Amino acid sequence: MSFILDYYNYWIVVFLMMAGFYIVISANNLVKKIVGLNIFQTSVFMLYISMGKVTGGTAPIVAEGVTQYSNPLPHVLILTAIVVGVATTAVGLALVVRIKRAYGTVEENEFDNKDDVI
Amino acid sequence: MAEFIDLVLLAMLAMLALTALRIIFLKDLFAVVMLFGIYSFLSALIFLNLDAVDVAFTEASVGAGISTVLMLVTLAMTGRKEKQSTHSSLLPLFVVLVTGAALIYGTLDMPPFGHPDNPVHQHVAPRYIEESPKEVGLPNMVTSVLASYRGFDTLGETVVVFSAVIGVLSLLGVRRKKKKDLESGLETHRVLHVVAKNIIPLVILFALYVQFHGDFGPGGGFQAGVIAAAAFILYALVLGLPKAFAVVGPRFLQWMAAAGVLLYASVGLYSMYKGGQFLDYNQLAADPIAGQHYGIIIIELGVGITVFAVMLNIFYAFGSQAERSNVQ
Amino acid sequence: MNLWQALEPAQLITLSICVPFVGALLVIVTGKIPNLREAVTLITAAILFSIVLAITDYTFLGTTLELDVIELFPGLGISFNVEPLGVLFALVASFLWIVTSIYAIGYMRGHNEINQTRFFCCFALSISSVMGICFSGNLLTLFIFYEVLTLSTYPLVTHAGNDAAKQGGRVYLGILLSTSIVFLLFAILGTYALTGTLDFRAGGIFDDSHNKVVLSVLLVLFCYGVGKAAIMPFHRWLPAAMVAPTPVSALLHAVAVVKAGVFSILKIVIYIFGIEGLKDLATTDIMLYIGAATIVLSSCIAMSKDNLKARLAYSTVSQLSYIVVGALLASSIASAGAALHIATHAVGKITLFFCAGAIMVASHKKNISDMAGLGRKMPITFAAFTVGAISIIGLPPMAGTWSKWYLAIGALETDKFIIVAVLMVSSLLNIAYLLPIPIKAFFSKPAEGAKPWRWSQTKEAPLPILIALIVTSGCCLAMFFYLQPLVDLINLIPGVSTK
Amino acid sequence: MDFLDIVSSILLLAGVFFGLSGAVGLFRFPDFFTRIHAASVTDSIAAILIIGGLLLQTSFDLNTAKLVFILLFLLVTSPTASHALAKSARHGGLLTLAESSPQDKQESAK
Amino acid sequence: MLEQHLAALPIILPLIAAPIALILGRSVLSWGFATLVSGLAFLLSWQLLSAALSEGVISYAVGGWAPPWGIELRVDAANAFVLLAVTAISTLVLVYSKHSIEKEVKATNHTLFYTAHLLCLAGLSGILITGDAFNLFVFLEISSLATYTLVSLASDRRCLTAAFRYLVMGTIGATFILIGVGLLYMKTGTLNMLDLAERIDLYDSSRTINTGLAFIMVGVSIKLALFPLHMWLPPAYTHAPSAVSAFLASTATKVAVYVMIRFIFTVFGIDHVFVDMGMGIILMVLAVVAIFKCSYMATVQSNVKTVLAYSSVAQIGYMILGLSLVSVSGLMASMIHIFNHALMKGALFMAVGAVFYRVGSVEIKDFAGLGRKMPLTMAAFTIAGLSIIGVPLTVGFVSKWYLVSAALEQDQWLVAAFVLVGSLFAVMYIGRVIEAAYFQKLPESRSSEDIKEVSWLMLVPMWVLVIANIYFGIDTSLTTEAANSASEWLFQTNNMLENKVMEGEVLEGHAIEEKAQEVSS
Repeated sequence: MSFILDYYNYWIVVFLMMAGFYIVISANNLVKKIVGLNIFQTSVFMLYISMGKVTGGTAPIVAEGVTQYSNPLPHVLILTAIVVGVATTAVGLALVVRIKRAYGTVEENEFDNKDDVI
Repeated sequence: MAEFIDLVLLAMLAMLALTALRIIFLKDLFAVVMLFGIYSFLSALIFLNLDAVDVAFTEASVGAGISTVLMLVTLAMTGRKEKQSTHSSLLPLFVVLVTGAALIYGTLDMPPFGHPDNPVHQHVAPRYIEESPKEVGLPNMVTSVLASYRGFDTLGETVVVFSAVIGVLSLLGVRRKKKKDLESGLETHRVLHVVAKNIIPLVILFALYVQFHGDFGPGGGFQAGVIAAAAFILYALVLGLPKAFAVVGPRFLQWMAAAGVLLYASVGLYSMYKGGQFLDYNQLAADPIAGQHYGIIIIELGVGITVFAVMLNIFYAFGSQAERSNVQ
Repeated sequence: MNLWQALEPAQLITLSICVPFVGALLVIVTGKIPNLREAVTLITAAILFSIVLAITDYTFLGTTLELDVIELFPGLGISFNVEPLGVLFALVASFLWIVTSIYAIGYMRGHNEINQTRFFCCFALSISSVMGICFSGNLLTLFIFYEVLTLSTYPLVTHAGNDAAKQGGRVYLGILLSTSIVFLLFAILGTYALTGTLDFRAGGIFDDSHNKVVLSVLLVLFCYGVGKAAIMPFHRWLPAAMVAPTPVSALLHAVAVVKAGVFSILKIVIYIFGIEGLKDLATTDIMLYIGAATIVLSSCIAMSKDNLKARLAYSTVSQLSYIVVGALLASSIASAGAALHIATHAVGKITLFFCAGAIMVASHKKNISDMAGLGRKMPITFAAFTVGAISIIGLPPMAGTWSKWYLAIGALETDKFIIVAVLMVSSLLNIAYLLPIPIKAFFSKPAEGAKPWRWSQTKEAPLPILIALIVTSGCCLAMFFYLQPLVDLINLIPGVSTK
Repeated sequence: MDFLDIVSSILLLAGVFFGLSGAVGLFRFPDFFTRIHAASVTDSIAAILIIGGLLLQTSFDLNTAKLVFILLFLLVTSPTASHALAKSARHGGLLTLAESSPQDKQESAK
Repeated sequence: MLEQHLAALPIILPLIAAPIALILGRSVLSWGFATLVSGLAFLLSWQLLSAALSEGVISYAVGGWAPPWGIELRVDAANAFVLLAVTAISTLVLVYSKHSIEKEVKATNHTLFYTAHLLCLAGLSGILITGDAFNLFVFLEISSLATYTLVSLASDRRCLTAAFRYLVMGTIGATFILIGVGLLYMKTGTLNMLDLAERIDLYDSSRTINTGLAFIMVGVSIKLALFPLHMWLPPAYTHAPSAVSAFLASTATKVAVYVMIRFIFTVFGIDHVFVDMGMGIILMVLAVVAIFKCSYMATVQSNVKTVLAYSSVAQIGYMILGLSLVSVSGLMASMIHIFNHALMKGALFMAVGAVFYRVGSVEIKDFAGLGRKMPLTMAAFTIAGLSIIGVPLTVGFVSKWYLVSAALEQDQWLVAAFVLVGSLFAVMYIGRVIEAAYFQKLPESRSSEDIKEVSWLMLVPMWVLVIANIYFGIDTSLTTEAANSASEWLFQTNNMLENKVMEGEVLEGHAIEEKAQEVSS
């Protein structure tokens, strides 16, 4: 039981990651791919935040009478990673818009057929 | 009490899992994007639950805010239905299963969740928790670590945002419409106009609060930039892009984005000039703590400026592409 | 010869490589004025020959000429070291370059070839790299110049620029580069890994401590790695290269390139494995019999070819294996025969190619069956052809006699009677495919329908061609009587002697 | 304190009830306009009740002020949003259930 | 001042220059500025390399916070060497791109092009120099975002799909690295690479660490286009503007190879990676397959840029092969090839870009007869092509020599043979282009077009690389020395780490490194 209590949220996070990853590699629509990428990354963020948690701790802001703080380092890392994620999303979506304009479609198998492969 | 919190976490994780599963099978992209917004909000709640207040704040404003808005604008241009995929989904499934199995294998040896004796809480972090209020002088340890100990990462993060705007501008550019487009903006919505005009100043005020209160509570340059950008995005949505351009033009925003990065970097250069290492805020004033304070305020301002300019400019770029006829 | 005494002896090596190189550059510069360009070629060739003669002098005097140019890898670089075998090859190549240049002038003009500047330039470059091979002081240097030779002759092979030429060029480059990269470089690196040195040393660099099985494998790799030696089954490039203009076939594919191949094998056998060391290796005999088989098989193929140049090409394949066999017999006298064969076969075969080119220029005939009766129109050409053919066959009073003699003695000495038999059979085959050509030309009448449209106007080829022909056929004859200097040179090679 | 806790709990529970009912309505109602109605119930009454409940949990410090601000903000924005949505739908040509023809009803029922 | 900040300046300089280039606005101005900055970065990295060769290792604590609390920049012979190649190529490509992008990138985007180039340079320098695993991820993303932008700037619409595919694959790769770093952090509590290395050894066969290793390896493999994760690379390099192809092909994947080397040797330790996890044989097999499969693919393409792109994947196979031999000489062969391949591929892509500039297309059939029309360009292509083949007196031969020697040193005769056979394919794919250029006539339809040699601004950088190809093929002392001390350094650090664990002693901070330095000096 303690085994499950120790790890259950990591397992769910792994499941979420894989759901996102699956959307990225299986989706045919480019917008959905981007959504998948975001889900994938957000789940990784959850992995980091989970490891920073201390049971019984509080947010790492100095407060009176609190001795146990959660680890601030993962929070910092993930703040950076979120920004990186949104930057990638913006560029990806801009590409999608251009692809739509150039090919008239954003379905991967459709524009693949419009040019020679490569 | 501990059991209760676990249940809340578990419930939220379960909802997340359901959302993710639903996204996999949905073909209506509009619904997919909305579900993604929900997913983002839920994860922000989880972050909150796990004591990561700053992260939750950011995730809510970015994931559920900016990302979702950008996706919706894109959808307006690309159509909202996903077509049936022709290729087999067995290979992706296989790849995902293998990856997932590897990760599960990895979890079996992990330090238990939430245990205070875990290596992450033992090695580097204690210094941040115990010393940073003395060394940096800020109550919010996340801000201390973000802006000072790992200031170089944050500079990198700002540059990433800057790269994003370079990418979006080179791909889309900001088109100025010559003749005044009747359809631009929501001209006929009188109520919306009045409310928006009254709310926007409040939002900007809030952004400034977040910007400068980041040292003491959750918040900081990044969140503030996003909120301020949201205010202008609201303005652009309600009154139309041309009017928004009249307030802050895209060209000016480019300069602002560059200026923010330069402001950040100049703090580093100044500390080098003073004889310290790059981004060594201790050199900025006679008293190291004061130096840290000045440094953090300035670099947070740099981050805020860049993020605001970049987010707004990206929205401009997308917004000026959208053909209104597609917007439902 | 005294011309070069002012110089440091070792600098002669540099000169021997640089002179043709500079010649090549001058050819490009003077490309617009054909007369000047060809004068440059001739003068360069003459200077080169005089340099090689000077080097020969030093060799007889016993002066060691060594030169380290640059260190490519720690302790290993481009370095030169003059030894008698290289001198012999350099003498042959540089002398025949003069003759070929004279010939080429007549041929290229008579044939109205395109891109003559590129032709003469690449020609000079290949001679430059042949000199590098001759005087190379270690395997790395040998390999480098070997590759440069391949690349600088590629434009000559594809000279015509038509599909056949490109196809030929592809086969040429394909086989030579592949074998050299895959087998030769591999063998060189293997040698380096085993011994830590690549220098050519008298008696070889391997000793008893090295695994014999590995050495056997290395021997095979070396033999096939030197694709230019045209041991079957890697001989296809040589017939393919016959698409090139005849002077190229004559000098490069009868003398310089192919001889660079067998020379490399001879050098590797003598200075890397050592003649003694070779005796213990399991694969020596295998390669020996493959060489013997090449001799016989390619002679048979030669017989079936009607195209004169193709027949000569297969004849070359066969003759090259004489040298390989001589090297692998692992006896000092057979090695001497092999070394000598480099020289004697060169003059013989170049004569034959010159004749083929002369026939082509004069009568535009390529096939042997069309040559009936041509001997009366071109007596000098076919007389020279006869001389060359006899030399190749190995009958007195022509040069080829001696080399075959030493080879046969070597084979007898080592009790390899099969090889003796192969040599004899091969001579018979040579007679069968070479002698009918002049006989037919002199004694048959052309069939009426086969007469070309300008039969009555057909006459001897232009004068430069004839001069070249006469010189080389004269050499065939002269070398039978005045062989001693060459034999003396060969006897200077460590471990090799004619006695 | 106990009394405040109880009141606050009642308010929170009521808020949750309205939130849930709004969600059910969003799913079960037949057309766009009725669904908007259900959604705005969540936005307005549920939000007021929950924030009211939370207000009673604070001890009149900075957090109270924050909650009040949030409440005010919501009270202004959510009706505006509902209004804008409905108006846009109307302008876009969407009909209410009563106005649309029987065929449309059948189709929408599918 | 300069001495003190030498380690940080190669990152900071282009990082600050990028926004300034954007502000400058005019494309000529930003071009001149970007070139100047890149040239300065090159000079700095030259200084850095000589400093690293004489002093061993240079550590720089950003913000004055000692590692592992702050972010550390660490320069040793290995990354200074790669940095030198990156900055050199960047400078040359910038000079070259002035004219090259005129035909390939919209005029309004030129300033953005130079800005993105500088960002990419800053990102790559950051990846190389940083000593912090998470900071590496940040710089990886800077360079990646700039790269996606650069690829998508071309005028052909296919560049968009190529860039998108690259973006998706690249982001997956980066996220894998993020997962891997997270797992390591979870187990060790630190992000500083040296500190990580010390703590990882405390958990010798931890599943979490092993999974982290696997994820980092896969993530980096995507970034460096290791077969079979290379699918993004050929389209990206084919459809990107030529200047970008030249820059990326000779820097981006090399930097990723270095990242892999760094993680293996200075974080996980070779015993862990190669002995316990058996990664060596996996890498070796993948590398050999990459060499064969992608070299073969290169021979059947009709677009010369695609040919070169597949060739790049194959050449990466050589680098990984050298690494998988687990010896000083094998690693040295990899390091040398990283440098040399940058020289060759840079020159080749520049030559192809010059052809595109004049002809407007780079199919093999379009090369017909160019040997006469563009003699200097085609001569450059030929020499660089010979270098790829590995002809003596070029850098390609040097690489091949060291690689095969290293394989033979380990008695891997089969691997050595594979390397040599693999290079035969290069004969084929380079030969096809050269044959078309020199031995085919200009097609009739083209004879009226005005095809002539490109401007000196494009020729000079191309020929600088060509001459470097020959110079470093003859005088190998610089590359050999740098690569040798780099690989020896990596091995020494690694050995020190492992010895320490055997003795069971845990050194704080950088004591271990000082010890390694004592041994090396």
